[in-house]
Amino acid sequence: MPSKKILIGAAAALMLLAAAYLATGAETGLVSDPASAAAPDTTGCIYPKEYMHSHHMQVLADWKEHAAHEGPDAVMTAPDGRRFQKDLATCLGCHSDNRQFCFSCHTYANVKPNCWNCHISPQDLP
Amino acid sequence: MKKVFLPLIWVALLSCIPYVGVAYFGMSYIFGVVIPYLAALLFIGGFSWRIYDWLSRPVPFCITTTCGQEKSLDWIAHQKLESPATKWQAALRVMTEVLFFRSLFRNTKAELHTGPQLAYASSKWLWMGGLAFHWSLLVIGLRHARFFFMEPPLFIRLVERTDRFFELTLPAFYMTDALVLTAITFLVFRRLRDAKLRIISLQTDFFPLFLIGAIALVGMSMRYVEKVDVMAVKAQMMNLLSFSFAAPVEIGPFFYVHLFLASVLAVYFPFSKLMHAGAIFLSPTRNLANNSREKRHVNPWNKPIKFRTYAEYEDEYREKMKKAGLPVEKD
Amino acid sequence: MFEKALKGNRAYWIWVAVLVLLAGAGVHGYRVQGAEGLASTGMGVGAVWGIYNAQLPFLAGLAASALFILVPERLMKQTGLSAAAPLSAFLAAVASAMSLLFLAAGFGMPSRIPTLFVNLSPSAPVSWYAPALLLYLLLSLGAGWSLLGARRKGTTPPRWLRALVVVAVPVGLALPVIAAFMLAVMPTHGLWTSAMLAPRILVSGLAAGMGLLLVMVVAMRRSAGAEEGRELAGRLSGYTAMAGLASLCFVGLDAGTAFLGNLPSETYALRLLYSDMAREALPVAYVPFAGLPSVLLASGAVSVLLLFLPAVRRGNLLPALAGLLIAVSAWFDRGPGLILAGQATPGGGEVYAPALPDMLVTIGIWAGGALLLTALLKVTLSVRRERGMA
Amino acid sequence: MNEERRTFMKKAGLGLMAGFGAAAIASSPLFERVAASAWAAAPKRPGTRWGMVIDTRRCREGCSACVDACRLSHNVPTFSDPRRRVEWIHREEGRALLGSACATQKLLPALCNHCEEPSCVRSCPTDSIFRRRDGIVAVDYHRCIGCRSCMLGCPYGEVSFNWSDPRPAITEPTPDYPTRQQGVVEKCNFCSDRLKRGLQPSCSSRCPEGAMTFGDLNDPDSAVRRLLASSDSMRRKPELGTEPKVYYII
Repeated sequence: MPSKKILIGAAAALMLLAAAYLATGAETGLVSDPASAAAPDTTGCIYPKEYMHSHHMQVLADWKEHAAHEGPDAVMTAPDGRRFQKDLATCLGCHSDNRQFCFSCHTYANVKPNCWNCHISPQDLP
Repeated sequence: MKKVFLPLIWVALLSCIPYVGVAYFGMSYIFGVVIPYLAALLFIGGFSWRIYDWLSRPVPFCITTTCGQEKSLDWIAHQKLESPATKWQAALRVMTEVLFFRSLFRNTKAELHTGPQLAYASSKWLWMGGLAFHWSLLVIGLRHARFFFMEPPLFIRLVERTDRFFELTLPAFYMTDALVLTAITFLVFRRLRDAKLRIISLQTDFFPLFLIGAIALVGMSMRYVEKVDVMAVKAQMMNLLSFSFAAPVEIGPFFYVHLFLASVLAVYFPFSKLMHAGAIFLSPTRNLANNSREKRHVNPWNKPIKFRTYAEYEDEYREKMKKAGLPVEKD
Repeated sequence: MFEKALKGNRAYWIWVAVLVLLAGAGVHGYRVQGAEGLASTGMGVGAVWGIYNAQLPFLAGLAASALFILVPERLMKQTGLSAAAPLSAFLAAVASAMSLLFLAAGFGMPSRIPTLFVNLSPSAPVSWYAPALLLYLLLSLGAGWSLLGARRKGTTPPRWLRALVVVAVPVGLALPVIAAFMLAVMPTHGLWTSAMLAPRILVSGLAAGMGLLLVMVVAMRRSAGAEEGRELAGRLSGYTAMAGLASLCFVGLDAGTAFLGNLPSETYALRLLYSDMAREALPVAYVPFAGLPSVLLASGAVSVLLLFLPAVRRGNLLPALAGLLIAVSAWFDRGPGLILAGQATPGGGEVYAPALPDMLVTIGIWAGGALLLTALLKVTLSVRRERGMA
Repeated sequence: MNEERRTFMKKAGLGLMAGFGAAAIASSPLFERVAASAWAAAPKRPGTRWGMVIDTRRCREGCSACVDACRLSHNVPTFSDPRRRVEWIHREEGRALLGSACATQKLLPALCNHCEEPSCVRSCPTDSIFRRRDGIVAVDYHRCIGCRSCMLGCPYGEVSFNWSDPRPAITEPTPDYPTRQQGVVEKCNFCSDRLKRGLQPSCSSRCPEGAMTFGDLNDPDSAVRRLLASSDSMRRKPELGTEPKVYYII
């Protein structure tokens, strides 16, 4: 019986260690040099259109976390090697051309995100 | 254990069918249009047929189950809900059962303590688990209205807003998602944990639980993990609702798994114990008033009884009676 | 067992209806607060924490007080306390539940409450508070419920209850400590940066808890008509008196430190509470209550003295009244008095006083706590009656 | 104010000063000459460490350019009720700000000190207020639950809370920067949004007298370090050990 308990304890410890390793690993992986202060690359979106259709909220959730906590260090490297500053302004740099950009789909799908509680939406601008 | 694993394998197989069909064979038309329509047809037809069937069955006896004082003399307190005397009280009793699972609230559990001593403990776990499960399912169902309406009714929007009150994830986290998973896990393990319950549980008890669990899991994974394009989903659902047979646009296979499993559930529903959803309203032990002393409950299939009055008898035998010298009432 | 709380006479239901009505008023207040923001409350730049957080230290001590009944009863076989054990556990559960509600009521963004559990920040005492309260709520509710269940079934309480009480000891004792550290880490608030805070919260909570238990035991004895509680009531009066005395000593020690050391912000806060100064600092509507702190302190002190008199302790109603007064006095001393006066700074202008929404929410949460306690006491009483007849 | 209260306040003030005096003799002097050798000796974190030096001698009477610039560039709401006020930078009398050693009656700018050992960070239960790698104490407005522990924890009173919806109270919204919402705290972020774009903070860049110097405290050649080396400076409540990074030259 004690051997069983030891096994359980060892498994728990292993899981904790793994969790700690993963947690720290995730964090150290994010630290990178700040992107250049130049204007964002507007040749294309960070991910393909289809991916952004379904996953933009996850990208935004990730960005808002890193932008707030790392500031200038929050930089993402797109799959094709381009670098972007994680910031809502980077998105709006391209996408505010069409004022309906966020709203047309969100209205259709009845999704009401709370981004615009703080961020000033392109629709609110004169 | 066969009766646990077999339904599990069934559900796994059923989930694989649309995945393989859509991802490898491009059968999105079949799984996105044909099967949902068929399932809806079978569901509505089957449900109506079952209800019609039950409604047309006669109720030969007044068999209300009661656990309270029946309506009697004025100075004896009548328990209106436990022993309803009118149709309204009976309806109220049915509704408390439907909405609050009142009879489960009364569950007790026999415990054998050292002594030996037998004690009855109140046991409300099934009541809580059942309530959590059914109410979450209702809210989740209502929430899906956003796929079926351009703008869902205000009531549903309020429910949805309350459900995603807590900010946890993006897209917004729904409380009922967590609740339904917890409840379903509890309901499965409840049947597995206790030897007595394990014995009386059948494949048909586990299958719907696993099926609903799979639908919920796939639905949640579409929301939080393996995302699909919501716009295409909504377009497809609006299509279906406007009875259009247009081919669906590209949607991730998980959507078809979700839709197919829901269709399976819809088809399975009318022909299984899931029909308790309709049956609870029609159960004669609950929906009848306990008024057998007040009103005569006539068995509808009894042939009308032929009564023969003395007058008729005398009419027939008058002559013979007179001959025999018996007294007659009429001459 | 809970169904026993759903059966009662007319007086019971009127009482429940009143509590539900008050709780509803609280919900309304909370809606106003949610719509208009905390600007609708009396809080502001000068008083960052208001009457919600003011309830927390007292309730933490009250919750912890159950350990002083449960531990001797469960782990040391003090069977004389058995009748009080479920009551004290329920009192602790209600105090924890109310603490959670008060904590949540004070948040500007209640929708982000899950963040409190997801992003635990170990350096911040507040971060430990909600998990500890939640755990203690479950433990105390479980303990009370299983004790009562065993009583109803006429069996011995389950063995795991002892383990549960052992787990509850560190959690319960952590509550006043966390509540104290929540305040003590604020560097510029003299009244709060005291090492005495945790023991003071614990001891005053103990006095209040024992006082309220005394009230409950006496009330139940009257309505259940049983004589078994006489010895128990005597013991509880003794505990209340001792804890009350210790609490008063601590008040004196802290006040002595403040005045002998001439610590500016401590003396300011204490004078604000117990001298005429409050009359100027308070908003006009609250001026009549300026003397309340002194009255409560005095009534608590007198009650403690009374409970030391054997003649009083033999009585029925007077000990209960004294217990209640000690509880109210402890509530003010470790609640509003501590938090609200602690934030007042010399020359800081107007002193905090609750506005309508925070008043309503506070009343509503207290009513909700009373409702929960009423239901739990009703179950306890029904079980006692049932066993008494059997 | 009655007589009793006045004498009490006097006594209290004396007590406070006595405490300060003792502290000054014992360990931390009110004036600290921050020389290059002192920087080398002080334990510090590597990398950029933003700080600010405010030369109060150049601060002009009646000027509020820094406050106005901040309000404009960060959509800081203006509430008329002082109990609900929200400010990232405000002006306070020198004596109240820096203690009795500062003789000036002028209104000096006061902002978040972005402390090395911030007590607001230690009191935040959700890690929504934290010390960034570059020394800026930042708030994650997406995570703040509005418990206001940081406001009590901050000895300088530099954290504000949105007691009500700030949007109606913003007279001239700047679309480049978000507003905050009802129920979260907010405070000066050392213009980390502008730093990201290679710009100076709006308060220091708008100061007509150039009284506010911003720069990297870890860089011995930076303007802030040269300024600190050239004159004596003060910090707010240094005795609390929070190590503020906003220095005042008086």
